[in-house]
Amino acid sequence: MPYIPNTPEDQQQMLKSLGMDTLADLFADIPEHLMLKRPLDLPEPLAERQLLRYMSRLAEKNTNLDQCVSFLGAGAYDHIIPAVISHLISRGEFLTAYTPYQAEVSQGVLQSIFEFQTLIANLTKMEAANASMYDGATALAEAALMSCSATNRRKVAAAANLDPKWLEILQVYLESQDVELIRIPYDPGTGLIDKDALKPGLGSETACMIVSQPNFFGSLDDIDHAARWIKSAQGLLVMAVDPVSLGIVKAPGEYGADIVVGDAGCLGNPISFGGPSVGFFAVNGMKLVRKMPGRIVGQTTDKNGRVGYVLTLQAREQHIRREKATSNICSNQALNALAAAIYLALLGPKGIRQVAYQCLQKTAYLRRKLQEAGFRLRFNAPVFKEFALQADWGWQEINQRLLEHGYLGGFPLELVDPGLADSVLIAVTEARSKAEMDQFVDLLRGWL
Amino acid sequence: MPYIPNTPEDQQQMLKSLGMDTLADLFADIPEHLMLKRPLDLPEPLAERQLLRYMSRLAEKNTNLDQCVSFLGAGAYDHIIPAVISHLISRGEFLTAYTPYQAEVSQGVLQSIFEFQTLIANLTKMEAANASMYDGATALAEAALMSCSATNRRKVAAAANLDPKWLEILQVYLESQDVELIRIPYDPGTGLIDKDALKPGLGSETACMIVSQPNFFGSLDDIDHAARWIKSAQGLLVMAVDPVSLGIVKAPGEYGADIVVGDAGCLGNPISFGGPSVGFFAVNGMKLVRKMPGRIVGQTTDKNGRVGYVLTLQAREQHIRREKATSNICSNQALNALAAAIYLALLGPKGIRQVAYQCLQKTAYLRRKLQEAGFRLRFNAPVFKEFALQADWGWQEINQRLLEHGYLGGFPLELVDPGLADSVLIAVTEARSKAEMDQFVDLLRGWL
Amino acid sequence: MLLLDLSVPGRRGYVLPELDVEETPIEELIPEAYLRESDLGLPELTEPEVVRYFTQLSRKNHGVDVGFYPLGSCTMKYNPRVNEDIAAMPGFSRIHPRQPESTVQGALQLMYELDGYLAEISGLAKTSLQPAAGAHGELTGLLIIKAYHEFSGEGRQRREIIIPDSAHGTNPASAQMAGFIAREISSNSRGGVDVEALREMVGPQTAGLMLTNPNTLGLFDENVETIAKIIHDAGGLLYYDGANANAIMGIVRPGDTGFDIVHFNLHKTFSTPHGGGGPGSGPIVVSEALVDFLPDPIVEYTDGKYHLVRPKHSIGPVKAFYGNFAVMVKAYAYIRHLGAAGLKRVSENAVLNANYVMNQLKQDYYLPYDRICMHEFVLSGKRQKELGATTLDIAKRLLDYGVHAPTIYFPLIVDEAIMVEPTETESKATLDAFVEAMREIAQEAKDDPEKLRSAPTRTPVVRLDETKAARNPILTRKALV
Amino acid sequence: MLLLDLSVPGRRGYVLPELDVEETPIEELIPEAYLRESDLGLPELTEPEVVRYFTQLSRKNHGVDVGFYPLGSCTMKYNPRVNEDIAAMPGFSRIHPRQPESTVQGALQLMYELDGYLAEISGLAKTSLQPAAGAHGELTGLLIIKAYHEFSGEGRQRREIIIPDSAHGTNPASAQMAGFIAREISSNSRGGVDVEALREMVGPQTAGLMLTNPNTLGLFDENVETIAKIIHDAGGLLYYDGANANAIMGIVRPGDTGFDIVHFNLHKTFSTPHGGGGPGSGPIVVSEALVDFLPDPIVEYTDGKYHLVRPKHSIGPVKAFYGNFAVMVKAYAYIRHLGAAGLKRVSENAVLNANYVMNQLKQDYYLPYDRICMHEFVLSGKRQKELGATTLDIAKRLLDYGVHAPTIYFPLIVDEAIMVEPTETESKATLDAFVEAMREIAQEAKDDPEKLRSAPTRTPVVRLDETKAARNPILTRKALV
Ligand SMILES: Cc1ncc(COP(=O)(O)O)c(C=O)c1O
Ligand SMILES: Cc1ncc(COP(=O)(O)O)c(C=O)c1O
Repeated sequence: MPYIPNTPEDQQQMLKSLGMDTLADLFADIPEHLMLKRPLDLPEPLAERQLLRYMSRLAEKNTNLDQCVSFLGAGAYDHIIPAVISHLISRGEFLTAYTPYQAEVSQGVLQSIFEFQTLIANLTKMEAANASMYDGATALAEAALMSCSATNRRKVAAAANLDPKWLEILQVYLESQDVELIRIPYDPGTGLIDKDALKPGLGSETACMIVSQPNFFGSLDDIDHAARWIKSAQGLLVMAVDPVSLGIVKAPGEYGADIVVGDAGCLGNPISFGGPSVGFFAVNGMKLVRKMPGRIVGQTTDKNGRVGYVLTLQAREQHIRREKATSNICSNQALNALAAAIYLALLGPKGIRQVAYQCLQKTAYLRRKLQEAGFRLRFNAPVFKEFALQADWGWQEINQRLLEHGYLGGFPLELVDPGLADSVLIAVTEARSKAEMDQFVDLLRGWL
Repeated sequence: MPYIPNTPEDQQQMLKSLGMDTLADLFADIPEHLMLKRPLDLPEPLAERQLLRYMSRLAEKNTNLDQCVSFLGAGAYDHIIPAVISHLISRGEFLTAYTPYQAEVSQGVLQSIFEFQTLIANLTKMEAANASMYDGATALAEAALMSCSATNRRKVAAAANLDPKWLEILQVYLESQDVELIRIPYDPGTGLIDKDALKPGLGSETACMIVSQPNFFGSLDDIDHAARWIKSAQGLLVMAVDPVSLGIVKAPGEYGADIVVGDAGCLGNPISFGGPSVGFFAVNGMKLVRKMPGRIVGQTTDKNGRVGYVLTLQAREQHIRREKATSNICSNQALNALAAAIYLALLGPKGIRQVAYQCLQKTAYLRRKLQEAGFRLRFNAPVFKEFALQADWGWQEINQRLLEHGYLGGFPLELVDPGLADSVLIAVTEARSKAEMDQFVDLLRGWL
Repeated sequence: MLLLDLSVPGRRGYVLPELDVEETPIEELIPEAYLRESDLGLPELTEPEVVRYFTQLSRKNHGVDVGFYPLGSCTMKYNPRVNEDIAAMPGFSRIHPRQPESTVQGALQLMYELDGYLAEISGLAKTSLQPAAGAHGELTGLLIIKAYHEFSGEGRQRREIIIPDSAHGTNPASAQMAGFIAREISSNSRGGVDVEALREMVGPQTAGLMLTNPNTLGLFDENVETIAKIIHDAGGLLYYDGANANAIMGIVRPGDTGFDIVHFNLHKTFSTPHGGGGPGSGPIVVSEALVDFLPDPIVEYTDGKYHLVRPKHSIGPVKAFYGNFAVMVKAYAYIRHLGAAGLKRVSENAVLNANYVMNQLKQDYYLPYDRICMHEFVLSGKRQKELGATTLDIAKRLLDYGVHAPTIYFPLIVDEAIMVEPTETESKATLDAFVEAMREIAQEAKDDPEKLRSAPTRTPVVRLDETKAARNPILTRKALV
Repeated sequence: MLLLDLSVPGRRGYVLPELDVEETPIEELIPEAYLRESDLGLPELTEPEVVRYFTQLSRKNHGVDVGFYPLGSCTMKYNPRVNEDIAAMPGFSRIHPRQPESTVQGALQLMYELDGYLAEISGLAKTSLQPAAGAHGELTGLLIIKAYHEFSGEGRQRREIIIPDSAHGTNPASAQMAGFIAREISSNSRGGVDVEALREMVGPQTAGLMLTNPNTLGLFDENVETIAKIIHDAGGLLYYDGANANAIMGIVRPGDTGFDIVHFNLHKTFSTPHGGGGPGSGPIVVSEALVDFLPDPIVEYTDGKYHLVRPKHSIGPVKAFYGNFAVMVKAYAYIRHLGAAGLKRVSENAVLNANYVMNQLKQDYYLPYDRICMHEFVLSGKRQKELGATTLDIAKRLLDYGVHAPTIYFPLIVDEAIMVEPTETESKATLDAFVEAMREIAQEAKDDPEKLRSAPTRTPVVRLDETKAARNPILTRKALV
C-alpha cells in the first residue's frame, strides 16, 4: 500500500478498539444502496518505476521549449530561471506546509510572504500587496470587483487592448455581479488606447479604468492620459503590468495607480503549460487594503517582544466574513509567490533592470531585422518585449513550417481577432540569442 | 562575481582595516618572481544559463541508460532507485555539512551514519561496520592490509575469480606494503574456486583468504570450503559481497567471515560513470574494530543523559595517530552512505528480498532463453544476477550492432582475459523486463 | 532581519549572459516619460546569502515532512516526491500554453484522462480542470448553475443558494461572488442538514444547494438522497464541495447520490503539496446536462487527436489558460500510481485513522456528535474553556509537542471547535503519540491552565500578538504611514 | 528513536514492479546451503515515515546552507546548486563505466578538459582524476614517487618521505600506507619549514617531501624554492598537498614553485559539496617526467576521439573505474562558470576575508604567527585556557551562536589551536558577526569561564560524552557484546 503505514494488524487493532470487525463497518452511516459496489474504473496501478517511464513518455509527446527556439508570448513568456530556486522551494518545510494558520510554527512561510509583499510593493511602487492571487487574470477581475465595492459604482472601463483572455475572464466575473464592462477601443494604427474614446462624461459612473502596460500587443501606452481621465471622474486607476518591465518602465505607483495587478509567473516560475502561475495585487492606502482579496501577512511581536509575522486583517476573509468577504479566495499560490520572492532577491535591482533591458534591446533588434527583411509592423508604437508583425500570410501555416525548422513562431492574432488575421505577435525575452534571431529572420526572409 | 559577496567597497574597507591598499598586498609573502603574471589559460566563463546549455549538450554526447536497454554489469549495475532518495540527500543540512567534528550540531549526519553502520552490520550479519569507504575495491584492499596487521602475516590469498579490477587494485595496495598476493585459481569449467588449489600448507602464512560472493562471473561459490581452509590456517576470511544478493544469499556472518567488504553504490546511488559509489566495511569482534580503517560513529549520552552520537575510536585515525593510523582515509563517501541507508530503510527486508529475487529470476530467465536460442554457458555454476555466455563471436562488434538496436550488450570478457575471448558477461537486474529480454534474445538468435 | 536589511549595494545573486545584440539608445525605444525614475527597492545579495536566508526561514516552519499536521478540512497527507520529479520533466514544465495543439498532445492527453478519472471517481460526466483552487471551483460551479438557470429562462428568479451553517466560509463567499444570495440552513442534532427546515426554505427562488459530504463535522449526511430530491424537485441543482473527498474514493460517488456538480481539491485528496498555501487546483466535474456550460476550454478527443474546445454554452474562461497544469500532473501521477484499489484504501484508512483517534479522545474532550466519523472529526474544547484554557490555548500547547494544531474554531456551529484530520499516511504510532499529547494537555488544563495560556514555549517565536498586527498593520518592510 | 525502533512488520516503503517472468523454483537455482537463513535486520517503514525521519535528522545538522562554517583546512564554501542539477543530468548520472568509449565521448571529453584545467591551475602536465579524496590522492602521488624511484633503480634506497610537523595527519598516514618511512621536519619561527634542519635531513634515502603551501597555519612558505632545490638536489620529488589551493588560484602555481605532484580537493577548492563527509575527489597532477606513472586509466585525445589509456609505466588503478565522476562534473561546471578571472577572485577574497578576521581577533586571542595569512589562520586559545576555558570550550560555545566551530587542536604545533577559514563566499556582515561572537566569548572566558565549560546549551543535544563512547563502544543499534 503505497504511502499508507497501517498494516492489516494495525487495522485489526484499531478496528477492535472501535468495537468493529471490518473496514466496511466504518461506513455504516452511508446508505447501503448508495455505496459503490464495484471497483472504480481506473487504469491498473503503476509501480513508481513504471510510472516514471510512462510519464516521461507522455512528456516526450510534447515539444518543450528546450527543443525549439520560441518567439511565442501572448501572456506567457520564456524567461530565464535561476537554477537555485527550485532547490529552495522544494525544501519540505515550504513544500508540505499549508496556509500559516499557526503562526508560531509557520514563521518561514509567513516571513517569506511578507518579503513577497514588500518586494511587490516596492517593484510596483505601491504601499501594500497581498500574499498572492491565482494568476494575473483573476487578480485583474478581482481588482475590478473591488473597485466597484470601493466606489459603490457598477461600471468598469477597460482598454480593449488588454489581453483578450483577461478581458474575457473579467467579463465573466463582472457579469456574475451584474457589473457593466465598457471597452475602451484602441487606435487601429497604434494599438494604443484611443484617447478620443475617453470622453469626460463616460467616466462619471465607472468604478475604475483598467489599463495594461504594456498592452497585449506589447506596446507602451500613455497611461498618464488614462489616469487623468479616470481621476477626474473620481474613479480608480487599475493597472495590469508585466513585473519584468518595471525594471525600466515607469512604475504604476509613479502613475498614481490605485490598484496594480499582474502575473508574477514570469518571476522565477516554470511556464508549465500556463500554470501554476501567480498573480499579485497591490494597492495604495489602508482603505483599499481593507478591501483587498486574499491573504495578508503583517508584522507583529511575540510575548517576549521578538518580531514575528502573522496572517492579519482577516476580517476581510471568507472564513470570518463568509458571504460578506471581499473575495472567496482561500488557497492561493504561496509556493509560486515564494519562487517570485527568491527570484527578485537573486536578481536584485540590477538584475531586474538587466532582464528588462535585454528584453527591450533584443525585441528592438529582432523588430528592426524583420523590418529590414521586408516585413511591416502592425502597430506604430514603442514596445517592450513583444510586437505585432504584419504579412499577408496564413500565420498558423507558417508556424507549422517554422516548427519543422525548430522554431516556435509567434502568436497568430487571428486566433483572437479576425480583423488581425494578417498579423502575428512576436515575443523576445532575454533568453533569446542574436544567433537564434538572425537565423529566424533568414528563414522568414526566404519565404517572403 | 558569482558567489562572492565582497563588493569593491567591502574590499576597500577590509583592506583599510589591514593597512593595505590593494588586493595584491595580501600576497606580499609570495616571492614576486614566483607569482603568475598572466591570467590562467581557461575557457571564458559561462553565465549559468549558458553553462546549463553547454553542459546538457555535453551530457547528450553520452548514451545514457534511459536511452538503451542495458545488460552491462561487471562491477556496476543498473538497479532501480526510489525517487525520494535524491530529495532527501539534497537537503542542505546533509549536502553542505562536512565530517561531523562538532557532534552537538551534527546529530543528523552522525545518526544517519549510525544507521548505515547498523543496517550494513545487520545485512552482512556482522557485529560492526564503519562509516563508509571510497568504494568496494579500495575497501577490499584495506581489508587485506588490515588482515596483515591483525595477523602479523605478509601474504594474502585471493580467489582469481574476483573482479579483475579489484584484484589489480588489491595488488597495487599490497605491493606498496610489500605484501605478497597469492592468486587462488578457479576451475575453468565452473569458474568457481579450484578446491584443489587450497592446499593445507599454503595457508599457514597467509593473513587472509579473500573470496567474492558472487564472483566476477556472477556465480555463487562454496564459501564454506574456503572458510574451513583459511580458518584451519588461523587466517581471516575476507568476503567481498554484493549487498543486493544478501536478500537471498547466505550472509557473510553466517559463513563466519571476519571482514566483509563490498560496494554499496548499488543501494540507491546513481551509477554516474562508476563514481561516486560507496564501499562498506564490516567486521566481527572489538579487536578488529580497533583496526578498522575509516570513521566510526558511536552512541553516547549528553550531559543531560540524552542519547546522542559522536565520532569514536578516533585513536585509529590519521589525525590522531598520523603514521601509525590504521589507514589514511579522511573524507569518505558519507552522502552515498546516507543514500544507501535511505534505500535500505525504504526497501526493508521484503523489498531487498524482492530485489534479490527478481535479479535471480530474471537472470535465470534470460539465461535459459539464451540457451534455448542456441547459446552456450561459459561456466556451469549457480548464478545470481550475472552469467558468462559463450559464442564464437567478436563480442565487441556484436555490442556495436546491439547498440544500433538500442541495447547495451554485456561485458566482453576478452577485455580482461584473452582466454575468455569467446565469452561475454551478461547482467540482469530487477530493472529489466521480460519484453526487453525477449526482444534481446530474438535479436541475438537472428545473428547466430 | 529581512532581505533588504541584508542588502549591500553592488552584490549580485544572478547574472544574465551578456547582451549580444547591438544596442539602440533607450530614448529611441521608449519615450522618456515612460521610463522608471524611482528605485526598484529590491535587495542586493549573492546566491549564497539568498540560500542561507531561505534555508533558515524554512527551518522555522512546520510541514508534513517535519511532523504530524492534523489540520482538519485540509487533508495534510504525505506528498510523494516522485510526482515532483514528474512535474519537473521538461516535457511538462517547459511547454507554452499557446503552442499549437499538435505539439502538446501529451499534455492534452494527460488532461483528458485526468478529466475522465475524476469523472469516474465522482460519478459524473465531464471535468473542467481550470479552477485554481477549491474556492475557485465553487465559483465556477455556481456560475454554471447560474448559466443553467438562465438558459432555462429562470435566471432572474433563481437567486438563492442554500448553504448549511456547517459549511466552509468559501461556500457563502463564492455564492456572493457569483451574484447569488446565500441562505443558511441549520444543522440537525446529528450534524446533518435539517431536512424539514430545508423543505421550508426551497422554492422557485432556489438556484441550488452547496453541500459538503462528509461535511465539515466529518459526518456523512445520511439524508443526502432526500436532500437531493428536495432540491431537484424545487428545480435547483446540487453542488458538492469535495474538500472532504479523501473519505469517499471508491466508497460512494457524489454523482450517485444526486449531485450535479462536484469540485475536488487536488491539493488535498490527490496529495499534491500545499506549498505553504498553494498552488492548489480545484477541478469541477458536472453531470451530462451541464457539460455545455463548462468553462472554456475543455479537452476533447476526436480523430485520434486531443483538442481544446469551447463548450457550446460555456460560461467563458475563469482563469488564464488551462488551470494549474503542474498540479494536475502530480494528481494524475498519483492516481496512476495508486489505481482504483489504492484510492479506496486511502479512504478506508483515512476514515479508520480518524475514528481511532476520535474514540481515544472522547473521554477527555467533549465530542458534540458522538457517531462514526469519516476522515475527520470535531471536538469541542468547552470543558477545558471552563477550566480556563481555550481551544486556542490547547492548539498553541500542541505546538510544543512538535505537532501542528488541528483546525480550530471551525466549523462555526461547534463551540470551541477542534477539527482533527489525521489522514491515511500517518502511522498508528503517530496517532498514539498525538492522543497521548492531547490527553496530557487535557490534564494540564485541569492542573495548570496557565501552562496552556502561556504556550507555546518551544517554538521559534512564542505567542504572537495578532491584535497588534491588525490594529497597526505593518504589511511591508516600510510600514504604511 | 532509530529506524528499527519505528519498524512495524508488514510496512513497505518501496515496491518494485511485479515480477514478469516465469519463476523457477529457487532450489533449482541456488543450492540450499547457499541461501540466507537469518533475518535481514532491516526496518519496515513507509515512504512518509522515512521522509519524516530523515527530514527531522537533517534539521539537527549544521551545514554551510544553515550558517557560517569556518572549519579550517576544509574550505566550507558555498556549493552552487546548479552544479547539482548538472551532475544529475541523465547523460552524466545514468552512464555505465563499462560502456563502449564511443557512447561516452561527452564524459571523456569532460574528464580530459578538467584534467587540462587542473594542469593549468597547478602549472603541471597531466592529471589523474581517479583518487576519491585528498588522502587517496596523497597515496597515489606517493606511489608514483615510489614507482619513479624504482624505475630509476633507486627504489630500495629512497625510503623516506619528509613531512613538516604542521602537516595534516593524512600525510604521514599516506606515507606509511605507501610503504615509506615518514620523517618529521620541524617548523621555523615563521611557521615555515626549518630549512637548515631540512638540509641535514635529506640524503640518498630521501624519496621526497610533502608540503602544504600555504601550510596548515595558513602561511605561505617563502622558502619554497630553496626547499624544492634541496629536495631535488638530493634526488627527491616534491609533493604538494593542495587542500589549501583555495588561496592560490591564478596567483601562484605549485608547478612553478618546484613541485612535481599536486593533489587538489575538488570538494574544497572547487566547491563540490562535502556531503557530511564525502564524496570528495582528490585528483593529482604531475610533471611531464611522471606522466607515464599515472594510475590506469587516463584520458587521451587522438584521432578526434577521447580514449581511456593505460600510461606506459602506470602504477595501476587505485580505485574501480575513473574516480568520483559526478564530483568531477560539478568541479568542471564550477571552473567553466567562473573562468580564470573568477577563480582568481575566489582566492583573493578568500585571503582577504581570512586576513580581515585574523586582524580583528588578534587582540583577544593569541596569534602565534603574526604575519599576513593566506586563506586561513590559526589562533591559540592558550590565554583562555589559563582562565579556565579550553579551546574545546570556546568551540562549543560558538555553537550557541549558530556558527560551526573552527577546526581545533590542529595543527599540532600550535597549543590549543583554533584554525579559522572563512572562505570567499561569506559576507563581511557574517565575518563581523563571527568576530563579535569570538570577542564575547573571550570576554566570557574572563568573566565566567564556567559558561564556556557548560556550553553548548542551544543545540539539539548538549555536550556529548566522547569518553564514554570510546570506552564502551556502541556502534550499531544492538551493541557489540
Ligand atoms: C470544506 C472546504 N471547502 C472549500 C475549501 C476551499 O478550498 P481552497 O482552499 O482550495 O480554495 C476548503 C479549504 O480549506 C475546505 O476545507
Ligand atoms: C591539509 C589537508 N590535507 C589533506 C586532507 C585530506 O583530504 P581528504 O579529506 O579529501 O582525504 C585534508 C582534509 O581535511 C587537509 O585539510
